[in-house]
Amino acid sequence: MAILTLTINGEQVSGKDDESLLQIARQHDIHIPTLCHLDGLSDVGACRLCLVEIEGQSKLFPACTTKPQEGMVVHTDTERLKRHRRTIVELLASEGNHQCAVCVVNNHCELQDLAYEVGLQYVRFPYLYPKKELDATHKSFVLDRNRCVLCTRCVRVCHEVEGAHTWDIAGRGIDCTIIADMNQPWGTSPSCTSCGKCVRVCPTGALFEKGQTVAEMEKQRDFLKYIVTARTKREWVAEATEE
Amino acid sequence: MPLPEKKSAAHPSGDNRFKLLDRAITKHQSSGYALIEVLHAAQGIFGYLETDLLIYIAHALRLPLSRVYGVATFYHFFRMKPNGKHTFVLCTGTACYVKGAGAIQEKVEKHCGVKFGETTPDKNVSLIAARCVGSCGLAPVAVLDNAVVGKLNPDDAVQRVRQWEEKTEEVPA
Amino acid sequence: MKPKVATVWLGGCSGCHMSFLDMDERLIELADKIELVYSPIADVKHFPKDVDVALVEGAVSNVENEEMARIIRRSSKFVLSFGDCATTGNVTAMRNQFSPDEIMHRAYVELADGDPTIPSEFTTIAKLLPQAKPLHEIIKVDAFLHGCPPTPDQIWFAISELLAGRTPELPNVYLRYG
Amino acid sequence: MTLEDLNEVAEKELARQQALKNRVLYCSAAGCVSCGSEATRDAFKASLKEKGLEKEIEVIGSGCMGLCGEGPLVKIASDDTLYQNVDEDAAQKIVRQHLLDGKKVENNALDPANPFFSSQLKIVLENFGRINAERIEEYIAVDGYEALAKALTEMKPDEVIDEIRKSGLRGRGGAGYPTGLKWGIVRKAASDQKYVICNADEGDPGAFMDRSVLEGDPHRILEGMAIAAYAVGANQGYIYIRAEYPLAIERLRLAIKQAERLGLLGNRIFESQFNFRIDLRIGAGAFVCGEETALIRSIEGRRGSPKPRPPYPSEKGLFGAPTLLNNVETYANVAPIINRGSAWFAAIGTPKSTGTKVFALAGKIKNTGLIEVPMGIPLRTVIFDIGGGTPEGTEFKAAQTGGPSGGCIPNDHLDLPVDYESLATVGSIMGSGGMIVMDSESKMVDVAKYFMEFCADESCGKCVPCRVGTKHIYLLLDKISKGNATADDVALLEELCEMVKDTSLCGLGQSAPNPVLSTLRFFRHEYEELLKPVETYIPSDVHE
Repeated sequence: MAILTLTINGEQVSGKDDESLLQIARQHDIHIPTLCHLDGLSDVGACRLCLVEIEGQSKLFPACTTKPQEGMVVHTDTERLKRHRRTIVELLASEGNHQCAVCVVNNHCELQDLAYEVGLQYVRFPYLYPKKELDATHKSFVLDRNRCVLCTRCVRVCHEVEGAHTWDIAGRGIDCTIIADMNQPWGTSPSCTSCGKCVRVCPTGALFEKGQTVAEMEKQRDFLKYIVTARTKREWVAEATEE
Repeated sequence: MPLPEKKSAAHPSGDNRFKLLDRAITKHQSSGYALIEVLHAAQGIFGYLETDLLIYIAHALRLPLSRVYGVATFYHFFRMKPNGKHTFVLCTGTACYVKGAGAIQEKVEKHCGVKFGETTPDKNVSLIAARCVGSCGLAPVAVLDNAVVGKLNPDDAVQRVRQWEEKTEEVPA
Repeated sequence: MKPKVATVWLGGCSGCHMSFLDMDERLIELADKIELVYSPIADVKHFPKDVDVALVEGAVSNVENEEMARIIRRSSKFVLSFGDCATTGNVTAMRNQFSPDEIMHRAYVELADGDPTIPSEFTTIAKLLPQAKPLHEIIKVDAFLHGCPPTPDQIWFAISELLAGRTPELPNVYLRYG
Repeated sequence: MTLEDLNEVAEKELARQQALKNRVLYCSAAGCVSCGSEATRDAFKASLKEKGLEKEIEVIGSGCMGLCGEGPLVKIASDDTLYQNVDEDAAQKIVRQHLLDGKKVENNALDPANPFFSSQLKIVLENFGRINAERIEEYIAVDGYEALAKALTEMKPDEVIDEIRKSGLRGRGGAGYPTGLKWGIVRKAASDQKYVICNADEGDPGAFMDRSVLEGDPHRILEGMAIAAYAVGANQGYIYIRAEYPLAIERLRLAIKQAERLGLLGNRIFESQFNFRIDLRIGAGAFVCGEETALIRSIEGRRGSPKPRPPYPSEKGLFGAPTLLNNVETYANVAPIINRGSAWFAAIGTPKSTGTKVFALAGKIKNTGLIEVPMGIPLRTVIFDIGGGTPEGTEFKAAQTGGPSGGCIPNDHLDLPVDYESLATVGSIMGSGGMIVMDSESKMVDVAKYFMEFCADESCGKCVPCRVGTKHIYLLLDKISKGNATADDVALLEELCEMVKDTSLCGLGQSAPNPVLSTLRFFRHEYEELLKPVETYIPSDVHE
């Protein structure tokens, strides 16, 4: 592991060579918007919101999966990036059925926050109004696919942290959808442990607890870093293995 | 999970096709990496991939159910429903498009009353759109019950489908 | 001459208009500054010509809404999408997952208290469009006022800006969906 | 197997062929098979048997002979006469007149001076119409596996890579990355396990070059892969091939078995320390699996969703090991380069784009089929001399190269040389080799819409710009084509195209807007003709 020096938005910063540009930027209070990224989960580079410009490269790179290099000059908030980010949020808004007014996470929603951050006045593309199914068969939770942005955080937390791999993506392209096991009602899932991690990591109101009404649900996502830290450092077995 | 562990070379149902499937699975050392190969084999043996079959495969390869379902629905080649008795595979590649595959599609759909990607209600004819069958020199091309037919025109296409319909009528089920 | 202002209620719940009325005493100030030439709260039969500013609440949900939207566009110098339904379709567009027939059946047959019949589109109610759309998918819109409903402060700000001759590029404090 | 053994196989086969009076090679590629070339074969065999010549004249299937629109094609080996439209009657006639009396059947014979043949240069397709694709002996008889023997017995891996680098060979899958450079990176990657993959997931609609190569000369690919594996230090190869190509799959399976039997695949090949095996992996209908990271995931039995690069497959590819990925045509060029030397290869084509390129000519063109031309040849020569131009009564409008990732090239640019850089200057790409000709009947907005529907349907759905952006590009094009759009929509379309190009995760999304951007560039008037004015405020005095 080596410490590297690079420039982000004109500011000299340093970071480790195994960290991502996103981690390094955040350590230096440089904000880069994200959606599919969540501390504690693997990165997939899917939402494209954290794209940054690197001098000398014509392509854009996702900050979450790009490693630093000595002397790298990075820009995170150029006009080009801002324009693209706004379009990404527009595309996401047009893709689902998002009615903030009646959503359980209204005012606590990452998609809504992104819309404010990019200054989304209106969506220039026609809303697609897809016919998506709501699954309320689980005793404690609900999956409303209308509000899903396909960030796959639920899929990853279930596989990587809980180890159940109840969720996955079925279909492809615009028809992609989150499924439980054999695309069966969540309540009948043989693999689900009902741990609720997926609900907590979901950035929108697609996964929520039963019994919550409009704007009531605030999601606590801090738990993830404790579990992940404990696991990677093997804290819970430390005493047993020290002997 | 209320599902039986996979037993070698014998399915509780006594269905011998599972023996064939087991052979394909063993050939790949029951490795999850071979999922797509095994799905190919399963579709070849059973004709299509129904949920129970996918569960069987998931257990045999020790893969999460949703992973198997996700892979099976990602690839266009895999079918979750059986095809009709006859298949009309229309090539929708660029050469065929330029040479009028669209008109064939329209006419055949109108004749059959179903769209490409669907099967007629009597389960006689499945209309399937293929990406490109690679016989661009003969565009527009269709594969009718596994026989490639080139330089097709809309009327001929409908005529071919009609022949299938007549044959069904001759032999009442 | 005072600027001519119209407010219109298309496929919405009238909540945005309620919020408009919630401007309370500021309405008196507003009455001095504008001429309200058309509104659900004024008894005017036809949308007038040469309107300076039109505030349009609601999504475009039926043929009458669509016709009205086009009249508004032709006759107004400035069209403002007024609230979330006009801007995004919002709750009005939640019906878009179903066909108009399914919706009519649900509303007038399944949920009927008395006589379960679907009213004729020629007599009592306008025919539904296949989908309810935000206003800007039907006509060109000049600015947007968000919220379900927009707060009286937002509305006041937007109108004040317009009266001052500025396009209300709403600052982010006023950008809120839901 | 030693070099001597190899020569012995070759000599034996040549002697066998010498003993024959003649050879009738019928085209056994999918195009001709679907025109009935198997019935033609049977007619030949029956007719020869009738004349008692079945032992002296053999009838064998060979690779694609080019003019796929005029099949079945048949070649007579003794004088290289190529016959077109050979139905059963024609077959009998050829036996009577040509094989017995030595007189050509003029009705069906093709003129070798025809520019369709004379403007071509064949390296990749050189064995087509020469050998039986189903017999390894025939491949060996035309110097097959000699390059592998040479590499293993006379050259160090670095020397092989150097030879490829000096030849100037670039990836034939479309992007044109220098092959030698790629091999060098995989060679340098430190790992006990490395893989070599052949990308035969030819997904561009309107392209059938790779299929033809695999059907017509499968050993060429196995040999190219083995040489590559030796050079980079891999011992396992995979060929990822589309399920839509059953004949090519069958031929490859057979070829692998034959090569294993002769010890040309397996352990200690040519008594060296080099071990190499090849397995097939059958695709399942996903265009995106042509993208290398998606292809690798698919071989691993997963959904074919691409991963961000870096890390590149050359560092971390299949099962996490360094992996070399090349396309079919790239591997097909390897053996000739090793056999004949990099200088020979580099002298063909242009300085930056060396060698030849195989194209599949299709669409509104007289001669549809498979061709191979030296790089740098003007597009006009390809379309009008080789292709014979558009059919009578229609006018050439555009040539589409690069499939859904490419662009439409108009008449004004037909003098452009066919090389990687020149095609890029007009917003298209070399692509894998599909070339579709459009005439005055083709509406360019509809063409763009066709490709966009394809891309939207083939998007894996992982990243937002491609998943949702391609859908909206399609919807905008649909709106334009139906006459419902305004100039604002075209501006939005252009902005969205730039955005999808800039932000998509993989090559599919990044290149998906190309057909739209290139038609907007050269055929903007066709878009503008369809627009309607924006409805806006009309003052009442104008109203009245």
